[in-house]
Amino acid sequence: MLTTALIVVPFAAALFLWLFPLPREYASAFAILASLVEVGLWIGGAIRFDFSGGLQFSARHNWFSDLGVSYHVGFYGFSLWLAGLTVVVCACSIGYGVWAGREHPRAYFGLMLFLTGSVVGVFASQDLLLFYAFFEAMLIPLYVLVGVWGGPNRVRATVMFVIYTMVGSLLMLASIVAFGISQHTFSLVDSGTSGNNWIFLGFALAFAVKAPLFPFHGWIRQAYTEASPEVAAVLSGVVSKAAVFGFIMIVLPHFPGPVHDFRTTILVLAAIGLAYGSVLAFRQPDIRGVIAYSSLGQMSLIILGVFASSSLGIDGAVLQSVTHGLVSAAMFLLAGMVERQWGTGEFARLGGAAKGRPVLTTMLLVAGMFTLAVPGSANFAGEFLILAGVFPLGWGYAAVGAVAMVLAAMYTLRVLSAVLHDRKSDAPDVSSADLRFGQLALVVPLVACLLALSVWPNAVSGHSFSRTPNLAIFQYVHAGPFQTGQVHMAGK
Amino acid sequence: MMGPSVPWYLFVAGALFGIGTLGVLLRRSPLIVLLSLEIMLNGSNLALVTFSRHFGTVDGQVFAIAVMAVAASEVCVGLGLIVAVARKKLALDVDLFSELRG
Amino acid sequence: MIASVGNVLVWMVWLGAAAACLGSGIAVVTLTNPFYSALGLIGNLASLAVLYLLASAEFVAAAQVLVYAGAVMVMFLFVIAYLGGRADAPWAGGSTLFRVAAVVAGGALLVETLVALLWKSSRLSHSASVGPSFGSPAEIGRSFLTDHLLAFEVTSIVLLVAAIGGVVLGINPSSDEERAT
Amino acid sequence: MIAAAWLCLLAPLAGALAITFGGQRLSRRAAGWLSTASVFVAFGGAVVAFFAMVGRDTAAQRSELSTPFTWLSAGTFHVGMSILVDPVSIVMMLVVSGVGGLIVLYSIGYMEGEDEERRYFAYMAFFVFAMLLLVEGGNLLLLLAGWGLVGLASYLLIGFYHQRPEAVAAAKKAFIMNAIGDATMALGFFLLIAKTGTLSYGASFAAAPHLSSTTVNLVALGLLGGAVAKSAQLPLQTWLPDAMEGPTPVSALIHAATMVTAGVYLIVRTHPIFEQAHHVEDLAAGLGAATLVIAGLIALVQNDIKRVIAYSTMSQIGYMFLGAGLGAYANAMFHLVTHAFFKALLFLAAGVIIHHLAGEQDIRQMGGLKKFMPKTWLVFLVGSLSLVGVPPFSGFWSKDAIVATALARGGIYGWILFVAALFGALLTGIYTFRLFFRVFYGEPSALVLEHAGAAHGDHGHGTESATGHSEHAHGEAPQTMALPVAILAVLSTVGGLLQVAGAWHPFGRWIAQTGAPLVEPTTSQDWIVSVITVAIGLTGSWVAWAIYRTGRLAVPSAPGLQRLFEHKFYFDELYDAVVSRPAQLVASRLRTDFEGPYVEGSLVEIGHAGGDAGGLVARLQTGRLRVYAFAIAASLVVLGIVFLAVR
Amino acid sequence: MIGASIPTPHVDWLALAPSLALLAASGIALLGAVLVPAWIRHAFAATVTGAGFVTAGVFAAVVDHRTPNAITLLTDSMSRDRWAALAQIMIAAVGVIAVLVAWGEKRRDHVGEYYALLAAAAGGMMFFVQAGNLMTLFLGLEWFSIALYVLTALDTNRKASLEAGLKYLIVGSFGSAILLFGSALTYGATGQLGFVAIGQTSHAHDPLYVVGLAMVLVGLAFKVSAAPFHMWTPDVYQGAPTPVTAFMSAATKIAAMVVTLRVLTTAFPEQHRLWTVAIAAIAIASLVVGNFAALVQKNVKRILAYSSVSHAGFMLIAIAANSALGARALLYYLIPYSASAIGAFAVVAARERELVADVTLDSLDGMGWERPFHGAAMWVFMLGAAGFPLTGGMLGKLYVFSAAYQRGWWWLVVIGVLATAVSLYYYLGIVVAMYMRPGRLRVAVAGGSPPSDPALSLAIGLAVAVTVGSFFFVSPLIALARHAASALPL
Repeated sequence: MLTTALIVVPFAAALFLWLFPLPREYASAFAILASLVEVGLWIGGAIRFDFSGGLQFSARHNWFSDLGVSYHVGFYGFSLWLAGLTVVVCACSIGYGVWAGREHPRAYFGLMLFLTGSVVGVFASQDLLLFYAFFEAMLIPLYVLVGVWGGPNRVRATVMFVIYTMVGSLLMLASIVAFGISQHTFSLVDSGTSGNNWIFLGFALAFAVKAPLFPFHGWIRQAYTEASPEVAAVLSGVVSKAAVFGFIMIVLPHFPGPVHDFRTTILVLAAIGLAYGSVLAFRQPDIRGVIAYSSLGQMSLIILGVFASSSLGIDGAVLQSVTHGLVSAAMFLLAGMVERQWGTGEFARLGGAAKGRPVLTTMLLVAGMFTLAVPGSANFAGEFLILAGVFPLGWGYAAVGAVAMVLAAMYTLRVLSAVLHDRKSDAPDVSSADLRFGQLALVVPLVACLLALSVWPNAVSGHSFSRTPNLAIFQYVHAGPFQTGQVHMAGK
Repeated sequence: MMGPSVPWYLFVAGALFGIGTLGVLLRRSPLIVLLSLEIMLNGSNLALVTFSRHFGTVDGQVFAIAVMAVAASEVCVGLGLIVAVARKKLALDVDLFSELRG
Repeated sequence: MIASVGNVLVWMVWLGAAAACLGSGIAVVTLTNPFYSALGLIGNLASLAVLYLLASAEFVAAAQVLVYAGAVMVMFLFVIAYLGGRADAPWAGGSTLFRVAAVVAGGALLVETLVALLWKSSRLSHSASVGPSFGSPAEIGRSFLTDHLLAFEVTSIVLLVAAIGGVVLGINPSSDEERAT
Repeated sequence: MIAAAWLCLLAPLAGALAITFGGQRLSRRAAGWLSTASVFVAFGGAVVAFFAMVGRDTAAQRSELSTPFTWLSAGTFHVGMSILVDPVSIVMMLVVSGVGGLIVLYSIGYMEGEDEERRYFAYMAFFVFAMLLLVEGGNLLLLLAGWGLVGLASYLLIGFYHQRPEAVAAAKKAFIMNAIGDATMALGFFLLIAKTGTLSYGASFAAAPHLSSTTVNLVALGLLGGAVAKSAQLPLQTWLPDAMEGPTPVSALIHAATMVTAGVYLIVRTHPIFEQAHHVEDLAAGLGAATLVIAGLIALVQNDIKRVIAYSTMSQIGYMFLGAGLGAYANAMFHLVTHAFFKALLFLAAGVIIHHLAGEQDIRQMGGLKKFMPKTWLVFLVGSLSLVGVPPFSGFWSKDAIVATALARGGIYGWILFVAALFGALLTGIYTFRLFFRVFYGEPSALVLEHAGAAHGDHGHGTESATGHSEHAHGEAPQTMALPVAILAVLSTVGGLLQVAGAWHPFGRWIAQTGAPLVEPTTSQDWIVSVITVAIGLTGSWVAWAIYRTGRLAVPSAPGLQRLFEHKFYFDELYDAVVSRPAQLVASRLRTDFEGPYVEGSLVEIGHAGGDAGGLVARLQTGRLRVYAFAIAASLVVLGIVFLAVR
Repeated sequence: MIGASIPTPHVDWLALAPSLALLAASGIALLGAVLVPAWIRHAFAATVTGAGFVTAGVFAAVVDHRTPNAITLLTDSMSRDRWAALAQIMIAAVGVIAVLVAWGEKRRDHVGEYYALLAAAAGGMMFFVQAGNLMTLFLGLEWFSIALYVLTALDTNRKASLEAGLKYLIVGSFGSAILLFGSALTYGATGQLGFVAIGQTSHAHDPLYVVGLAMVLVGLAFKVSAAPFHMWTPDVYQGAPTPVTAFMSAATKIAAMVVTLRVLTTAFPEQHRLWTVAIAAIAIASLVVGNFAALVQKNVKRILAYSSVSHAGFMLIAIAANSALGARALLYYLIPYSASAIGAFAVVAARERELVADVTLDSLDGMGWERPFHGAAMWVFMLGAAGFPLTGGMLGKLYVFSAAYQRGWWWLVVIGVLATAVSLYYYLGIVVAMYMRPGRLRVAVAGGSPPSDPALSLAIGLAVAVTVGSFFFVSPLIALARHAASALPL
């Protein structure tokens, strides 16, 4: 019931907004209210959630039985966290939309709520087809949100983004069909395992594009820089996590053989992506370019953890998903605020923002430190777990991760000093307004979540997967980090 | 059966169908294209009648008669169209009807 | 003996009709003047009627002459006459490549049809023996009213629809310019 | 004891948060006092914990681990949010909170009138918290957390004057260098987790002897990487001199007294691992020796008062590394403590001078200050003597012990280290007193004279801050600045008496509860070394006196060496050429030559190809009816032939 | 006397009722064209036709309800089964929407004839889907085809309409001639006209039979506008009056698809190795041609026409599966497809009336914001056509692919998936045109705000409801389809 409510509330709110001609103020207020209700629902759920149990808050209704498809939703620990990430980031993004005063408010807020609902739906799905439906449904609002409210090259960006990700997810549809038909059910709970490499690759490709994984990341720079900041925040913070969910929920438990066969390939791609994203982030000319490529690196890192085949890696991946989602959203929103004030996000025309703006400076610094995963932060905890988890599979991955830590410091500090410090000669003169309360209210929740998680990252990492074997969605979660996977050094 | 056996008839039927096809493919006057279509239908009719005779059932003949009616209908509409086209003072050349394309 | 004489006669008539049929068909397709083409088609229809007769389809033959050669072709000729010289159209057109391709395709279709019809046709050489009433109007009528009642009725509907269509297309459209004139 | 330790840890954090959230509602002065108070509360906690610990009997009882909750876990891997209070950490806590408190107090006066004082004091309190987390952290991961957070605080404080590009660049450099260290440490930890499954001190130290030598060497190497980066030892030393762009109290606290010595603490803390990795230990000692010599050489030619002291810091930490690497943990820690006293003193005294001269740091602009700042002259002298190792000042006791340990190690390597340490002592004498004489003696420069009266003139043109110290008190320094300096001077003078080589070893025994020394010099070695060291130090001082005070000796002319030293042995240029430039080049080339044309370009190309295909198909749609019929006929032919053939 | 000697066959009037209802409506509308005063003529004809569609749909539903088992009537002339009944219901629904779309058309002449022909065409389709032998098949085909030829050319004062009509007529007659010759060959090979009887005759590997199959296949593929027999489609869809196109795109597809599967499975079951592969090849060709050609189009009706070609490809995949699941997939697919096709053309019609010009991508500029309802509806239709979730289009594709995979043809699934990916570009291109190009020169809206057209809006609303509803209520629809498919020998 709760899960269904979490999914339905935003959809219903979106429909309401589209159907009834509310004036801007009421539409904005209604959208914020709906997103806060969503957050409240989630908190209520998280309080009642039994983290040592298996699937909870589940609801199951037959949808169409001849193919074995049902409306089956529910949460595991890790998916509950991802859903929590979603509602928080979406609420902040909707708030940003209110603040920024988007045109066509009813359409805009309706789409944002629609997006929220579909992402939550993805994380709650326990049926392959339902998953696919929500997975695709995410694209519908994103398409418009990027295409209508984006920057000058938005149409190109949105077409590139949607078609590229759709190619991936359509191949996944082929895989879903193949898997479901051969299993005689589309239920993720009831279906068994498959050893078919092609089916696996269909899924893997879809998630690789969505995540993105090197070299399937061609869409990110355009999408992340052309989308309006709050949409980019949702896109990089939340939507990309659907791929993580897919890997954990679908690929790992149902394709043990292919996962084993392709593990090295994926790990190598992820490691390349991590290094590549970090290196490219280092030379981007604008804030959002940096965040985009840093997201590529971070998502690669998460994939590294997912495929580390150890509970260290996978718990770390969930933790990192949550923290990266929060920090990337915070960074995008801050970037948006900077861009609105200066009219540009290009480093060549920014600088000196720290003077007279202690609040902005503090927020950027804090978010920046989470971005570069300063030791002690929740992001660091996730990164550490992932790399420690993947280490037994080859020290090379961890070494790349270590290099990426340094690169992360380099590119993040470059952003910070380019925005806050080095004042360029041709930077436009802007009013020296600091962040106001309204803006703070958008970013502070994200940062507060990050700080709280830094104090207690175990809230996520230790409460993602049930340790009870018969409730665990895959076996090695229970097996601990060292019993699985032969320790072999890469290069041996 | 007196005279030529079924295959002889079928040869003619097939040849008529082919000739009609060539007419449709090659001629530019819509009138002649319509006539070629009639030849194709007639080829079919001949085949139907022949097979009807071969099997000793009248189904084929009944079919042939129905086809005649259909052919008449097509001609009726076709000629109506051609007249309408002509009244628009458009050239009667199917190759020139290529405004809709791409 | 008589049968064989009759047979020869039938053969000769058949061959003549078949030749006329094919010849007139070719004439329809090749002649430039639609009027002659239409006349060719009348010849074609008539010679086909002969073949129908020889294939024991008297009623079909009669219908052919009456309906087809009579009614339909008159309509054709009428339209051609109405259009006058504008009915003339160039023989063929388009690129040489297209013409060659069209001929090849048409020819191939012809060959293929003939192959389908005549290959292993030995089993077609022995036709069923039929009674004298086979193909008679009575039998056709009976069939129309029993087995093919539906087809019969639908045929009339098709004609009706075509008639409506012909009227709709043939009527002067009440466009402003024509009203003005 | 534990409660006091928690108080000690959390008080500065609370102070930092209070200042942050207080924002504009808090007056600048209140922020300073809040920060100071929070650090002194921490010191109080540390003192309480210390006496509680002293009250306990055995070493085991004196070490206590507190874990209120699990900080991070995955599978069977658990890391507690735990603090460890034991004899080593309590020493560090005392030093950090004590010296830290003094320096924060000093800052109230020093930072008077700064534009963003509140930010400064929040950062300072945050730093103390991070440093305390580092030393109190009850497992390796929390240590790493503190390790990173002090790096962050260091970054923030070095870049405090964010309008100065040099300051920002220096801050970035410091952070990135430290990030390298963090990364190598993390790598070591990954290996440790893979082999032992834990990062807790107890379990991993217990497992250390059972690990293969490769493993343990690699782990130790990773740790050493972190230590080297944090403590500005070769080869990751280049950030420390640049870090002097920060406010002087920051240099005193972070880049002299506490953070930079964390590497030594790390080695001492993880000594069970280092003890299994002899080669890495030797490497640590060797790096220390090399650093102390090279830093000393560079210090000879520096003209910035703070940079001279910074190089001296590097050099002194080199001594500590030498000692820690040799296994003389108590001696290393002892030097750490005394160094904290006298180096903080030197920095703060330098701060007073800079403050007085409105931000001027170039010693060539100074001279003859003794007349105008006698008290400062005195404390500076105390600090210098202590640094050079002249008895009875604290530096003497601690440095001698380390040099003696090198001798005691024996072997060729031990002798090399010993000689290096002695050479370093000579250099210390020279550069320390070169500075001393250049600043306090000779003819007063125009600048000094201008500020002599101190009542007039505007001082808004200093290099340290754009706004300057426009209304600083008359005389040498305000009370808040003078008091900490005085206390530190006293500590520098008497602090060495914690341990008297060959006679009185309370400190050594205290530290030995956590880590027993591997090498201990004999009493005779101690005494011989003391004599030699003091002699060499005094020789160095005499050389400085001869050159810079009396001019009896000419400044030795060796332009090649001079340039080498002035360019800091070309480390910056080397890293720039080998690491920085290639990395930037690779990044740029990847962006323009791979990402653009291939990764993104491929998508565009596919799109174009699709459009072209569409155009082709659409061109076939000629609009000619006969073509349509032809398509049907031709397809029928194909279909029929296939059917006939396959049938 | 003769009447006495011929035993009158029993006629199942209920089975014929849907067609007859529409014929009646057609006749009344035609009479109205003469008898009813001009000012009310349009409303009269439209109402009568709409009522005819509703009646036909009700009759079909009754047939569906009362015919659990398939029956053939009048010596195999026609079949009374749920397969046909469901198709008839769908055609009736399409017809109702088509009437609503046509309601606001400012047509001064041929009003009565227009609706009469619409009803007649639909009646022909309803007869066509019931056809039980080759003769009724041919006659049904001609019945609705001739009506459609006329409808296409109805705007005789518009050159494009005439051109489209002539092309449709000639190429259509060519196709039906081929179908006819194929029927003759099949008859020659088996001596039977009834599908069931043909299927029961043993005639393996007879060249007559396989060529007959090829020709029948081509004739039917022409009607479903599958490539390479599709070339008339874009021209005709573009040239025909938009309400006619709307009707044609949905109804013809339903009728032709349903009949294709019926003919192939009942009359040619033994040759399934041949025709499944052939259908698969045609499906692939349709997917490739339809999708790629649509990429470069500017005229919206043309884009939709090519989209209809590509959808024919998807549906043919279901037919190629030759299974009960495939049959279900086909029927289900037709529902959202029809709704989104007719709905999209309805939106085009609305825009056309507003602009009095052809609707191109450029003239859609800003329409999404100016006409929010139409824009949103078009959005839904495009999503439905592209197979996005929350529209039945997604589940239709799922069923089609499932059927192909169950058949073992995973490659067909992959091609289908890739084709869908290509199709996104132009479906989303329409959305781009509607919403995402501010600042361009807008086509002047003739006469300010558009004339209020509640009928058209109702039509669009119905289409949206079906497109979206078929996603949520897939289970009952599939149950219907399952029952319908049980009538075929699968």
